[in-house]
Amino acid sequence: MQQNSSSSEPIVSLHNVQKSFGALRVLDGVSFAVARGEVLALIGRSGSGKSTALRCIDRFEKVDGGEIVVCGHRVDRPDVNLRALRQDVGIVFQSYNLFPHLTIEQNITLAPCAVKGMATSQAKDLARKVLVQVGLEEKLHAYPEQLSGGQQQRAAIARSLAMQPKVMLFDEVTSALDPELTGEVLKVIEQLAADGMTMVMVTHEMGFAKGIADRIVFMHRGKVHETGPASILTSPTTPELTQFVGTGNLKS
Amino acid sequence: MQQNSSSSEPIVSLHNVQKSFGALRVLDGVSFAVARGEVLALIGRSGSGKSTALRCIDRFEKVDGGEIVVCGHRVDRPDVNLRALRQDVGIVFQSYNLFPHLTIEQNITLAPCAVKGMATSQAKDLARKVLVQVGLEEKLHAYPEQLSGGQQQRAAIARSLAMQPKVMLFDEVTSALDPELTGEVLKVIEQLAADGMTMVMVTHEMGFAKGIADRIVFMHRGKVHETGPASILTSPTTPELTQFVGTGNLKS
Amino acid sequence: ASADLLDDIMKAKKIRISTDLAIPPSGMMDSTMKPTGSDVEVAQMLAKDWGLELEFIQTTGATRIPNVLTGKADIIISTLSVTAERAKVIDFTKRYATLQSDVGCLKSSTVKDWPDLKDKSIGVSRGTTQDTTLSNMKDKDLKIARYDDDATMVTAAVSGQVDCVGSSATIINQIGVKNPSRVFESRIPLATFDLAIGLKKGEQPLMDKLNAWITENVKNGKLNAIYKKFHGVDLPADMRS
Amino acid sequence: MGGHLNINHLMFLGQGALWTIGLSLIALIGGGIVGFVIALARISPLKSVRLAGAIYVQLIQGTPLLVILFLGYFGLAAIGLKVSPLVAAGASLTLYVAAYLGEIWRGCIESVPKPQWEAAEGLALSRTQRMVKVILPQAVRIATPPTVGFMVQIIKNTSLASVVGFVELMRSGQIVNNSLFEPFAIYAIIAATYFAMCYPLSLFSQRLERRMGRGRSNLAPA
Amino acid sequence: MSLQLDFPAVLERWPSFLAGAVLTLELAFFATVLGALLGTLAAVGRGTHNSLIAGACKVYVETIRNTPLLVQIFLVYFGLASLGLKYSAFTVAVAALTINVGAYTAEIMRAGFEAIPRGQIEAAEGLALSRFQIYWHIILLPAVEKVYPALTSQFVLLMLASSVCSQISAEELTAVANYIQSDTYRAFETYIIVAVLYVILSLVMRAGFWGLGLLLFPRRRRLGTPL
Ligand SMILES: Nc1ncnc2c1ncn2[C@@H]1O[C@H](COP(=O)(O)OP(=O)(O)OP(=O)(O)O)[C@@H](O)[C@H]1O
Ligand SMILES: Nc1ncnc2c1ncn2[C@@H]1O[C@H](COP(=O)(O)OP(=O)(O)OP(=O)(O)O)[C@@H](O)[C@H]1O
Ligand SMILES: [Mg+2]
Ligand SMILES: [Mg+2]
Repeated sequence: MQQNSSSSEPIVSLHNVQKSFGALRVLDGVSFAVARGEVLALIGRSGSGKSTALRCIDRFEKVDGGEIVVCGHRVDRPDVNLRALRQDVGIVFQSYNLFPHLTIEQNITLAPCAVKGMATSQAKDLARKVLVQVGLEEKLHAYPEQLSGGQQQRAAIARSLAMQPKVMLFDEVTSALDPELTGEVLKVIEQLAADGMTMVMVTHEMGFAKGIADRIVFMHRGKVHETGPASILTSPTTPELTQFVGTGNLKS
Repeated sequence: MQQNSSSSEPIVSLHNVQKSFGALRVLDGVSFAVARGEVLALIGRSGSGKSTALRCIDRFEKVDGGEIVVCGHRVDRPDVNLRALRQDVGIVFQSYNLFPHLTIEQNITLAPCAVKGMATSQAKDLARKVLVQVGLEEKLHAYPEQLSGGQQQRAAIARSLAMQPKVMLFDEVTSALDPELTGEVLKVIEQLAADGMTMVMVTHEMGFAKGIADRIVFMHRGKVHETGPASILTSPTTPELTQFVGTGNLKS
Repeated sequence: ASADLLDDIMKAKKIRISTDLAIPPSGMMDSTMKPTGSDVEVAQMLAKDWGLELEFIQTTGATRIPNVLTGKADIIISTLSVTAERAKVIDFTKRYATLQSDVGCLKSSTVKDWPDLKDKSIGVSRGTTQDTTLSNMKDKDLKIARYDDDATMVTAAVSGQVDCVGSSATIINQIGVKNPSRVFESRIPLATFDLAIGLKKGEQPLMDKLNAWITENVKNGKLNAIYKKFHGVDLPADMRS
Repeated sequence: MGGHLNINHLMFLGQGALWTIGLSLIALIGGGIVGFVIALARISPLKSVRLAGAIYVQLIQGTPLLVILFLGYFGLAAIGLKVSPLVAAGASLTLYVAAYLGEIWRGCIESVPKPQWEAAEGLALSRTQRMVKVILPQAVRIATPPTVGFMVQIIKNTSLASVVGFVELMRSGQIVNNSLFEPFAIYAIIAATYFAMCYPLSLFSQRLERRMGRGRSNLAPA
Repeated sequence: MSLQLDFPAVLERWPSFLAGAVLTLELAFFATVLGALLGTLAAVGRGTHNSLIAGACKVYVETIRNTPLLVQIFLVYFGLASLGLKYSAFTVAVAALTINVGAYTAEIMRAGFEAIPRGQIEAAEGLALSRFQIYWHIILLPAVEKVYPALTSQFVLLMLASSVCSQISAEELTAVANYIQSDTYRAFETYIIVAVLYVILSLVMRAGFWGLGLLLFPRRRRLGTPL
């Protein structure tokens, strides 16, 4: 099912991807690739299509045209094996979407047990481990609504980590986190990167992008407007990116 | 209904406020005051009680003890006039809570028309005005679900602005905004401050806090741990704040 | 409440009679949806003889009695079988007809007497005197299936849900008409019940007048004529003499 | 007895159908109005009002309609109140429907997410305004399927009004059947007639559901 | 007040009332369990992409919801007999009630399914759960919790509606009442007693559902908030 991918071959690749919502063209020929172990940051102003691009990679949206290959799965094709794809890809959403009727532990153990057939006791150990990673071990038996926003987002990340995917997609996962916890999560993600995890993250935090990303993709009006190493944030070439990171300086 | 408040008298004041959820003591004697026209930033790590403190000010939570006075309303008292209080206080939540069955325009005009008896045409002009302030004028007739996260949060801010309250409470309102839009919102908020608006904002963005806040309140484990001008962020006195802003530096 | 129901009726020039129009052949609708049946004709004759306007109060089996108890109808002519239990609640006139009940079985069956009914299901209309009679034969170990009305019971017999029925001879014969492959006939006589007019307790003048009317019309053969017209047989000899 | 189904029988059934429609309208309008009040009472901030609403709902919901109708008609007559069958049936059906609709609607109102109530509160909307402008429009969507489901049941349940002397569709069918002994044909006609009355209602609700679906929220986090 | 009520004359038949009440409860129990299953399956069926299954479920739901229970019971009872299949009145009654309440349950469950936020389902899809697993772990319980009051009402309604089973010779509470009242002609006493018994039965059922809710929704037990 999965093709052999040498370390130079991209694990995720988008080629000329098109996507419209009704008359609104949200992705207008987007192409980029992510190599194994690479951390890619997707930046751009609100409405530029970042979330949509990310959702297309995990096939939450069907593309109108172009080609998407993820871990050997032809995501653009109608016959793609969705469950196989999603075992290889972990996704964490902008809104956390924890399951409200399950405790945090149950949220985390659900997929490993149900999808991978993991034994309950083993899954519970795993749950504890990933919760430690995100600094939430004491909330094992709490329900999502008992957690503050930041705690919920960390639990959602832990839930995704527990599936030990090959690629992780993050959509503004640190939005609701304070600097201290952002740092902790950052360490988790750095560790993941060191272990060879491939990651695509939508973020609007330039410092975060600079610190962690191997490469930056700047989206503007549904197109990849500029791409390159983290250094392009400090020396942008297009006026749009200049303006984007310029106003962003207000933040730091 | 509202007492005369000279500019030196606080518009919002909390004195020794206590609040528990079951066995969990979330606010453990919180006291601070906000003067007219002052912008106060509430910072602290996740779970420290920031959102809870904010919710107590607008009486979404009943306090267990202590005193809260907002624009002359004794919020801690059971007989407080809630509707009068909430005409004076605008609140924007961490989760945007737009009304899904109404367009953005209807979301915004609802309260001015229903509560203040504003004429529909006047309210529509107002809606357009506040949407321009947050850079969303083209989404006037969209439904919330048709907007991206950032757009929804800006619409929620616009909805609150349209009530022209005396105090505005913000709970991590910029969480889902990219730097460019954060800058725009920041300008809106600065303008509001210049017009004499009193504001309390929960935020984890230190740059933002530094740039806009007249005063910082650092919460830690349900207590006000350190308070002072924005400069305390660069020269903290307690080890906790030092650690908090220290790790925060990773971000900028 | 009123001192004398008979006075009221005569003053109003109208008698309200509670009759169930869904229990053929006593009360039913003809092909033009006009009330007909033996009870209907008895009621019509009564009103005519007394020079009164007649109003049928539409009723179901369950509401025949409450209708007279609460004054919504004056009398009931609706195949009321006289039992001691029921006489505690309402007054009965003397009988104006009788109802011969049998246990009917398939023509092809070998049932001759009570012991043959073992392991056979017997359909009845719930709460009828046939039902009560059969239900009280505890020693005979009968399997009784009760239906809400005659039509359902007949349908059960026609479709084969029950092997036998406990009902009037008229209805037993009706089954074969509906399904020629399942012709029923009377096998074991059950009982003969007296049918009477029912009225609220304590209305003696009305009771006397009704009794006199019944006596007269039994004697002159008019009631027998009506009975024969709908049930196909004469009233029993002991009643006619 | 006997004979064949003819035009008179069909007209008799048609008359019954008209009564069924009339009784249903009374039950739905009366029950809808009272039911709305019951739903509001059940979420009232006053404990005594909530309790009264709960007791009412429990009593009515625990009693078969047949018994309510019976006691309503004859019971009132027994204590000396003369009511016409129409008033008795209308009042009994109203009380009955109100208990069910009130309870269904309460559940729907309470299922609107809590943050929506809070956001409306934060905008200083009065309790009535919150209800009318924010909560009810959202509650209506989830309320539509069970409400229509119950309305259709009511149309069929009006058949029990035969106990107070109404010859509505089901009863007229029974009367025709008892003189013809043609249960399959007659019950098939009755079933078809009920279907013809009820199905348009079901279709209508489905269209309503689709039209209201556009404002659906799927983004509210937490 | 011309009516003399004589309750003892009717109450002395309490063993019959009790037997009827027990049978009513049994009918309701089996029909509830089987109907909930059938209804949930039909609701899932209506949501599948297979238009044949979805269409069949729709026809089932619409036909049943829009025709009277009594007619359905007759058709099952006499229809089966005409085909030469004889089952006990109890079996037929349970089958007919199940088919009936299943259609209503399907509609209620569908409303519950639709009330689950899309984000929940996407999160589950992102975790590679299969469609079945998503229904089972993510949708079913919160959906049931959302429509639990409506479901409870529907099943209590079923219990009350089971009274029409008297028509096919099932000796449940209404059948017993009809028998006693036509045997004694004490209709008021009988109906008042029966009303009280039905109220008690419905309270028993509601208590049962309440208890079941505690088992099913541990989150609500701990936090007390609806989803
Ligand atoms: N389901 C949808 N239907 C219609 N329009 C949509 C839909 N989803 C997104 N859009 C529109 O597509 C555009 C891109 O949305 P997207 O969520 O990808 O933006 P984004 O870059 O992630 O923004 P943000 O930083 O605010 O999250 C926006 O204009 C949005 O309004
Ligand atoms: N309704 C509730 N029931 C029980 N516990 C709650 C409730 N709301 C909040 N808490 C708990 O209270 C504590 C403080 O929550 P609060 O939301 O005020 O934190 P916060 O400082 O806003 O955090 P964040 O930055 O993550 O939003 C947390 O531990 C949280 O789990
Ligand atoms: Mg986005
Ligand atoms: Mg918070």
